[in-house]
Amino acid sequence: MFRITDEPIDPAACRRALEAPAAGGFVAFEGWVRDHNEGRAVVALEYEAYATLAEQEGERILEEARQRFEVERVGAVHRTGRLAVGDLAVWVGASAAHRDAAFAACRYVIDELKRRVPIWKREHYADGSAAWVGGVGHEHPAG
Amino acid sequence: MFRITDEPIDPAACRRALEAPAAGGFVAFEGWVRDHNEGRAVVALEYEAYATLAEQEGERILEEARQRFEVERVGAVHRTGRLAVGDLAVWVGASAAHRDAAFAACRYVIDELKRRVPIWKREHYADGSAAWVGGVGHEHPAG
Amino acid sequence: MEKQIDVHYYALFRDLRGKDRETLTTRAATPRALYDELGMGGAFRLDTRAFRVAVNDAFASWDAPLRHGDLVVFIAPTAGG
Amino acid sequence: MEKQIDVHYYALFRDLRGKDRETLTTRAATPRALYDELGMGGAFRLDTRAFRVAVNDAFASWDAPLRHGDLVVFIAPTAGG
Repeated sequence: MFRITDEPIDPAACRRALEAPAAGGFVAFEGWVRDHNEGRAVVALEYEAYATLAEQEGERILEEARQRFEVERVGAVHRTGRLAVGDLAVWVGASAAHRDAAFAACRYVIDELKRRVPIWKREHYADGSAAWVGGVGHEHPAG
Repeated sequence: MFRITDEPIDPAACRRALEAPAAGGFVAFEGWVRDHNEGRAVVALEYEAYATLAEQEGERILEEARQRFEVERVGAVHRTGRLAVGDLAVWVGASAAHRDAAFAACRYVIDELKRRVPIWKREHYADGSAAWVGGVGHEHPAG
Repeated sequence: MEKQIDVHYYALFRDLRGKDRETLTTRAATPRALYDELGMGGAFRLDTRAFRVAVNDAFASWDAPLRHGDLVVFIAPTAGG
Repeated sequence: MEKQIDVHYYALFRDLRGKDRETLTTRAATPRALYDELGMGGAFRLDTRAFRVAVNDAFASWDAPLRHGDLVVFIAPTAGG
């Protein structure tokens, strides 16, 4: 299941939802707020989602992973709101009979999620400024 | 840190040990006891380790991962003793600034661990028989 | 033909526009025309390789026909995870 | 020269040998010679591509010299994880 939430993500609960007796391998990816980006000190991140479309597109990605790889279960949760350094922003997991499929599915979901799901983040820097992350930035218009 | 234990593995505790402010990505692999192998119904697994050498070789693998990939932290724990279907047999985790390194390091450690670390498993089947898993089996000598 | 279109803004576009949402009375036939009409082209000239658009909560073509009552959302490059 | 060698058995080898460990008095100069002497070659002829050996808790060559008091462990193909 793909979920957008403004509450803290519980990785243990996410993991339990992917248990299956036929699964011998499980791979999880977690995105954590790190203290730097492109050489700048980051103190917080703010995530915003276009929730309706994000959940639809996220479900589509999970379904693609189920079709492409021999998995038992896949799931993902993305947090929104303001997060501090060390906080869990996104959780992706896949269980499968064999580890190849679990690794491949987990990687596929996080890569596609980052590319396609309408979620944005604004970085807050140690110097008090902030900027949306992506192809264009408020502070440095691409125009 | 690489650890062999005959107690249940706590994935939440393992994960906490890899937290680092500079880490933006975290990947974990878990090996679960699955209910089948090569077409046979499996009811339990029994893991046995040559603990002294296993811990040395495991530490060597973690150190190789730290050298090869841009990771913050890597760790692994392997369980020994008799495990039931669904139990956690091995946990491997890697945190890194970027997800590429976290995925690569986690994959490297589990692959090398399976190949090199002196741990063996015996499968117990639904029909009451059992066999060591590997290149040769007690029930079907390679001789 | 004149029609009413709801537009919701997220992230960068909300900052640029200074609001979450608005209902526009427009003759724009497509999302592309609506985007140009909003005059965001100065700082953020439409880059259809990087930007996407959704109509009624589904990804849509920049050249899809807009109908009275449609909901449009402009989607800047995403950065989840 | 006759010497005493400790041998510890794990997994498959413990089952084959019917014990965890033993101290052997032997003239075997190398782990390879010791393995042959134990007579496990019938069911499990030494396959040096698949089997490994440890001497004093470190991986060793099948042709390393054995010394009095050494600890030897034969390592069947592993299957952790």
